[in-house]
Amino acid sequence: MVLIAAAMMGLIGLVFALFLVTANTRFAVETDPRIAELEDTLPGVNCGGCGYASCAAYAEAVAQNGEKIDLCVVGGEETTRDVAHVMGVKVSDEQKDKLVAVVFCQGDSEASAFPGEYRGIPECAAAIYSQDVAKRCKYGCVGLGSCVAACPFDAIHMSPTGIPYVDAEKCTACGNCVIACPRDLIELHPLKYDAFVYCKSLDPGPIARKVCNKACIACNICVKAAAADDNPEAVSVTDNLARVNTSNYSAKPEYGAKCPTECYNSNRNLVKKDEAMARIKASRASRAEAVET
Amino acid sequence: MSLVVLIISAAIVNNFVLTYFVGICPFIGVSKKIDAALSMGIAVTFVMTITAIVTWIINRFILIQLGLPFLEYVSYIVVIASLVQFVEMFIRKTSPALYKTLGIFLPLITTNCAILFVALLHTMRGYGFIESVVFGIGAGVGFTLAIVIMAGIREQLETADIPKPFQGAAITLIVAGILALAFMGFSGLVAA
Amino acid sequence: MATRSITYEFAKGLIKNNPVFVQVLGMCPVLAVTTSVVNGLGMGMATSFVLVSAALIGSLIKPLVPSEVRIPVYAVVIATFVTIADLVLRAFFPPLSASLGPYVPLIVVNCVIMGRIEAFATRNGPGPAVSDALGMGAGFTAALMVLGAVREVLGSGAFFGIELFGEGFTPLLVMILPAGAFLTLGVLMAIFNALKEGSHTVLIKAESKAEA
Amino acid sequence: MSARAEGFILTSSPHDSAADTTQRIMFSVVITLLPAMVMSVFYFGLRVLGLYVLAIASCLVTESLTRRARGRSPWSIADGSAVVTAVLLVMVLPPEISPVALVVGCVVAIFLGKEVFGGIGSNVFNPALVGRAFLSAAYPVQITTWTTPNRVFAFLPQGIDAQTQATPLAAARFEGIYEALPNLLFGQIGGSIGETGSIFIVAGGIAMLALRLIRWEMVVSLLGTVFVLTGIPHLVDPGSFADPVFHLFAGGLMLGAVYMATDMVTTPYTRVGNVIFGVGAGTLVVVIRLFGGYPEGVMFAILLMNAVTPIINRYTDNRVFGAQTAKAGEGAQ
Amino acid sequence: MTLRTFKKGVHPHDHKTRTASLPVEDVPIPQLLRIPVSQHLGKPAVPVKQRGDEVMPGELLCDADGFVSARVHSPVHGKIKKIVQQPLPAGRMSDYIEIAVNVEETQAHQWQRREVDLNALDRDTVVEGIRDAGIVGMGGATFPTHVKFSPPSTAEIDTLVINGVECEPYLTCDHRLMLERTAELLEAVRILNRGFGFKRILFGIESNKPDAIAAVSRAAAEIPDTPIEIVPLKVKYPQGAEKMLIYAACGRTVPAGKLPLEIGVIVANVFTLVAIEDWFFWGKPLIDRVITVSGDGIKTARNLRAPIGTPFEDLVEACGGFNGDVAKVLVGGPMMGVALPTLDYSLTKGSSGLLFLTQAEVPAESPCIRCARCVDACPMNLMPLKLAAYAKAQKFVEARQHNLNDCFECGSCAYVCPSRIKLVAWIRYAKNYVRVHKL
Amino acid sequence: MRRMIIVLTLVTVLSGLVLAATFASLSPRIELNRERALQASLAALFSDVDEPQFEQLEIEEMDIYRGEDAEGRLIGYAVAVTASGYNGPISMLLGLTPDLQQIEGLQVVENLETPGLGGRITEEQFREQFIGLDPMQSITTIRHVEPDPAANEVQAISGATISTDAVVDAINRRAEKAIDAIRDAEDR
Repeated sequence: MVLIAAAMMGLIGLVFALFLVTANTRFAVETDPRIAELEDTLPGVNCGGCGYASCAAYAEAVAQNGEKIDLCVVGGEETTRDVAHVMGVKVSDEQKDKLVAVVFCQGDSEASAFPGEYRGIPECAAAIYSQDVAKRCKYGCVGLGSCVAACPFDAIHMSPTGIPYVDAEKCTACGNCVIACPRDLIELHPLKYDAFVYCKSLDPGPIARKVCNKACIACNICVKAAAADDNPEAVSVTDNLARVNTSNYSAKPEYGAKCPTECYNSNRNLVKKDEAMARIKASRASRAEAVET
Repeated sequence: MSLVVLIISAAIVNNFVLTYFVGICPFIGVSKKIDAALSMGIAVTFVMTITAIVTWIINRFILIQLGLPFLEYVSYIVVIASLVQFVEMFIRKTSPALYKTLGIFLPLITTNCAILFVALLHTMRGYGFIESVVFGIGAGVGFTLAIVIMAGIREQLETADIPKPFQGAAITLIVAGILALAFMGFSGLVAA
Repeated sequence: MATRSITYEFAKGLIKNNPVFVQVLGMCPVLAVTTSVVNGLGMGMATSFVLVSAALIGSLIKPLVPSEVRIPVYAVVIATFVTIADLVLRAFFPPLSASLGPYVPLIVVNCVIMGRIEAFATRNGPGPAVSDALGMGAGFTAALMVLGAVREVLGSGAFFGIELFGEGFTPLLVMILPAGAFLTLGVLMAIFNALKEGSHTVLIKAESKAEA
Repeated sequence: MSARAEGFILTSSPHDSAADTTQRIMFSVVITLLPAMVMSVFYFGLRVLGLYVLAIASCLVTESLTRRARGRSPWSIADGSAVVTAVLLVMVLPPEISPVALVVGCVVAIFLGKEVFGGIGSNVFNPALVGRAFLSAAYPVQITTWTTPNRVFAFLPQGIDAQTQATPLAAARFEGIYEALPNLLFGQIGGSIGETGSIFIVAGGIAMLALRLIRWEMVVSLLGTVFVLTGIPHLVDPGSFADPVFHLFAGGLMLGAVYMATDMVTTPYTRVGNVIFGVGAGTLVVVIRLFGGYPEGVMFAILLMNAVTPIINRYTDNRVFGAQTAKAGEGAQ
Repeated sequence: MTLRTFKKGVHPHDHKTRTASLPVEDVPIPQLLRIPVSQHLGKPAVPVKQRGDEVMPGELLCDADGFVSARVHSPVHGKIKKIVQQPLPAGRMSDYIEIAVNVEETQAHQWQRREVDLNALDRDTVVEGIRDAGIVGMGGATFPTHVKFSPPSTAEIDTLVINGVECEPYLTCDHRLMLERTAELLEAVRILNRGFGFKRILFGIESNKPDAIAAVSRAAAEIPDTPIEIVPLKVKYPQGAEKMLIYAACGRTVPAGKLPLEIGVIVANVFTLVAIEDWFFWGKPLIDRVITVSGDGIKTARNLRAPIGTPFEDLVEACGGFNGDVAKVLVGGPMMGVALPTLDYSLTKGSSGLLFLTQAEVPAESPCIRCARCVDACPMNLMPLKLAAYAKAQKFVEARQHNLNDCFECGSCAYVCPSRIKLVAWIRYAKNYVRVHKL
Repeated sequence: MRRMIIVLTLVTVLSGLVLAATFASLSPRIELNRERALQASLAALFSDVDEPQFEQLEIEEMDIYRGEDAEGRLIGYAVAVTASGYNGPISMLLGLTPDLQQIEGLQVVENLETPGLGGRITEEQFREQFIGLDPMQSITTIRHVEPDPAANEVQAISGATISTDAVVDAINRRAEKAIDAIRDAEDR
């Protein structure tokens, strides 16, 4: 019986092996070499845990559609590391220049007071697109906190006056708030750099000023200051808006010293953790008061 | 046993997913969209039927003839794996359109325990050839039914405000539990 | 590849990469056989045995196996060990074998096993491979036993077969039915998620949401 | 006079809304249930009143606890949906149900039936039925033990032997004994707390139709399907199959058709979808009643149709106004 | 008699009795007018006058910029002070022409009736006249009327449907017009009939305006050359919507995504007709309009005629000021009107009502309970709850595939929603998103 | 290429060898277990007899066992009966007295009935109702509590009438045939 069993199994194995060999040569398809490599890397159990039908499908998605590399639950972190290796992605533990989210608007409820009381859908994009305007400036922060809701790290909060500020310690620069802001007011910049024009209004000066007293009015004072500092590349005005050059971050905070609307400064809408907690508490207290009265 | 009863039994009363817990992995994994679930269901039904045929033959004419029942698992899994691969290649070669809708689900089926379960169960219950085939079809239909219903529910739940710890597999399992409760209504419909 | 301690390879399977609660793999036996702690233990041990043996063999024969046939080779290896486990159960633990029924052979297609061999065993030496497999097996077994314990206590009013409550207790039969298996695992998984997430962050998130 | 010329509230149109709110709808449902509730207390004694109170309390507590655990304000329990669930759950349980079982049912109904899906509006299955199905699997013996109600309407003909514990459906299915129609209508029978007085359910249903809380399409298609499908075998073999009128009023069908199948959250959006649901549920009821292991199938039928409701909703959108003509017009050109 | 109507729709609170019996009165001529260049759908008109220019009543201020655009005329004697940018009620920014009014001269101005040879009119001259007068749809949509009346050469126009429905709550300006200017109205119908030679002319009026039905019937009997069928309609909102009205009045269905022209129908609001009469017989372009000022927040509700560009403050003053604490100000009716943040706006061609609401609690959205009342209310047979859910989930493509753009924002769905979900806002969000991003 | 074939074949051959060896060494034990389980079930039918011995009668299509006590006296017969239960087959052993006039006992060997409901057919309270009934007469089930059941009536399990009926049905169908077969066999 033992021999029969061994023979049987050997036969089955032989048939299967021959079958695979033929299949391999016969149905070979030209593909991205990385896909094959990835397929080798992936467990090949086709469990579907990654959301793709097979390991091959996932490999294809990673190689060609830039799918995330850490979806293989079976393989766990080992596989993720290998996939990263194949894809040439570095899973570095620390980034040299920590990036944080920077909010490019200072038009809070004091600077850019809105005459009405918005009570529509509490979501920035919806407020804009449903044309129930929530703030005066058509370039500025809507103030309904879609970025706050989008942050998975609890790193962004609304100030009591309706402008989001970022907790630099918690911010991981994941970019969710950047996507969430319908007016593209949030950008990622290195933490160590701190001179920006905190405005994105393209309105001509008089109109910009009318809707917000912290708007850039394209007065060119900062540009002149930069020129005087022999650094003419640092700041420039285009489309009624001054912008610092972020390809080399050479602009200095001093250039904004004489900014008439204080839109050029270095406050960054950024706070440290303690300050953030204090602000949250203050806003809660004021709200509680409002409820009581 | 009447074949109609057998098919109802396998598909509904003793639904593979909801009473035997087989095929849970794809049931959870591929039930996010109705279209995908339906394709998966059809692919599984197809492979199940063929598996039932082939494993019945192997069992009847090789394992029993030669007195080697202990080779059941090894031979079945090898057969299923090669079968799935063969079917995949065959479809890819003959009908690219069909491959697009069904093919991508085929590799997943190898590790679908429902397939192996069909083979084991017909062996264990000593079904005849026709019975085995019908059983395979019924089980496949039952799997399709369960996964499509689940996909419909999950598509709807996509916009629901599910508590975070329950999101994903947990809520899927709870829905499956309630479905299993509902399917209990069919019990006794036919004697298994 | 960074090498980590063998203890680490063992421990991660328990919580961090728990095959049941985190990876949601190998669901059939998890749901089917956990009507009692003993069943869960039995199935967990059987699976662990196959997992460890297959991982060991897998890591040993790795240099010999061409990558094209690795899947069938491992499948055969796993199926072999499963058959052995099944025969042993039948020979020495007949009641357990009876209650696990056709779910023992289904270990063959348990994704956890193939997954660990592929993802870990074939890339590491026998030492880490076995350690990893033991960890995963332990995590799997633990999950099965937790589920089995909940279901046995609620569904039969017993623990390890020992009656816990007096006459007054009417067991919740549903817990040992399929529906109960799904519901219990769903709720346990949610609890696991909540604990893992850390109650702290959950609360903060909820609070800020409630305020908005 | 306030001379304020700015600071007005901005919202999107429309700026007016109909009077009905979720809360109002839910409490209207409870009010239409009152006759049946009162009668059930009348039939089965004050104990039932206690059960209602217990159920409502435990549903509300469960809901507010889960809400609180999620950090939401527990105000939402005021929407009344938990009360509806509680009352309906009591109505589908036998009068001798133990308080422990009832509380378990309430917790399951609210927690597993509703809250884990995200609370009101998100649930896929009717919470009361989830609770009931759970109990019937958890306590199969308790849930199938029936007592006969007090004989309130003594002038009506007596039904089957007062000692009997079987429900009319069980009696019909397993022993071939059919309850008389007046008893079915006025509750002179064994059965769940709320299902025995069909006439009061019918009254509540008419009230709900009048208040537009439910759609007639659902009720008519469900009852119609049961009537037709039980009528055919009855015509063929009146001896073995009960007549369709018996089926309409026996068991939980009326309660299910009026209060469960019409639950807004778990049933299709469109009228066509409602008809599909009704026909499907009716068919399942008949299949389970005539061929299944349970004498009663309403609960399972509705749960099963709840499960396919998302699929029905996906494929039964209304055709946009003018769609048909657009096609015809194109064809003509 | 069974009244005709359309399918579905809602019955909002009516609030019309307060102003229904009040005759139209003229406001005192304002000192200052602010006239937006964009008062219609389509491209804004282009100013042809500059700062400092003197203008006369009826003089062209802005010319239409292209086909889908409308002219703007000066309602007064005066001098252009400046051109400023300000938001329109709908939120968009627009240029406003500010005119310092010469009140005496304006008061002195008299429009002279001119003789019109009806037989000399043909379709082109009629449409040209409408365009010259800057007439737009006065029901609120403000679609340039000449565009609506310019069918592609293939279309056969055989039916005119006159919209005397006025289904928006509160508003009574059309109602008053039908009573007070019945004759002019029917003159305009004769002009149009001369141009188009309609086979049928249907006049839809809701049955809650029996006096208007009577007045129009009486007057119609006097012009046998233009047979008009008066069609009393069941009271239901939004019967005034073009497609609904056409279905209600003549049973025809406008194909989804198409215009009434394609099934040979033209719809004209009663106010539009009066404006046509003004132009052809008096040479007076569209420079003023009647507006219903109502709501609990205003002292005396009135139906007022005011020049286009009249600041809303002046209208409030003409009505005796606020009454109590005004919470919400609406231009248009409560169903489709736009809420204003301030009173800092002025009368445009499309402003049919100015409402001051004191009670404007805005309940938070509660979860959708899928009661599908919105589905049963939507006159376009859409699935509002699905559209809103898609918008919330930002699945705009799916929303579009569910006929998002067939929604005309009548508000029926949000009106009936027991969960107070801002369905229209969500749908408008999706619509605009789809439009802007060309999905 | 050749290596692929060799490796796979080798692995399968090895697997076959290992399994065959394992099976060869364990199968006697497994057989023994099965035999023991059967004997235990049979013995439970005749619980008042010490060390009963059973041998299978040679009857076609039926598993019938003849029981003797330690001294070789006939203690009765056991018939394997399979019922179509609620969730699947119920396999039972029906014990008969030596004279074949009465039912000696009923054992449920395997069942898939709902635990706590149909599963209660394994409980003694249910099973002992059959003791003493006449196997040649049709047994009927009753659903309501009757203090004094008539002859050949058994009380159904509350809420599990399907399982009850299945058991009773199977016994009714099988008993008479089995008794005839036993008589034939004994006569031979």
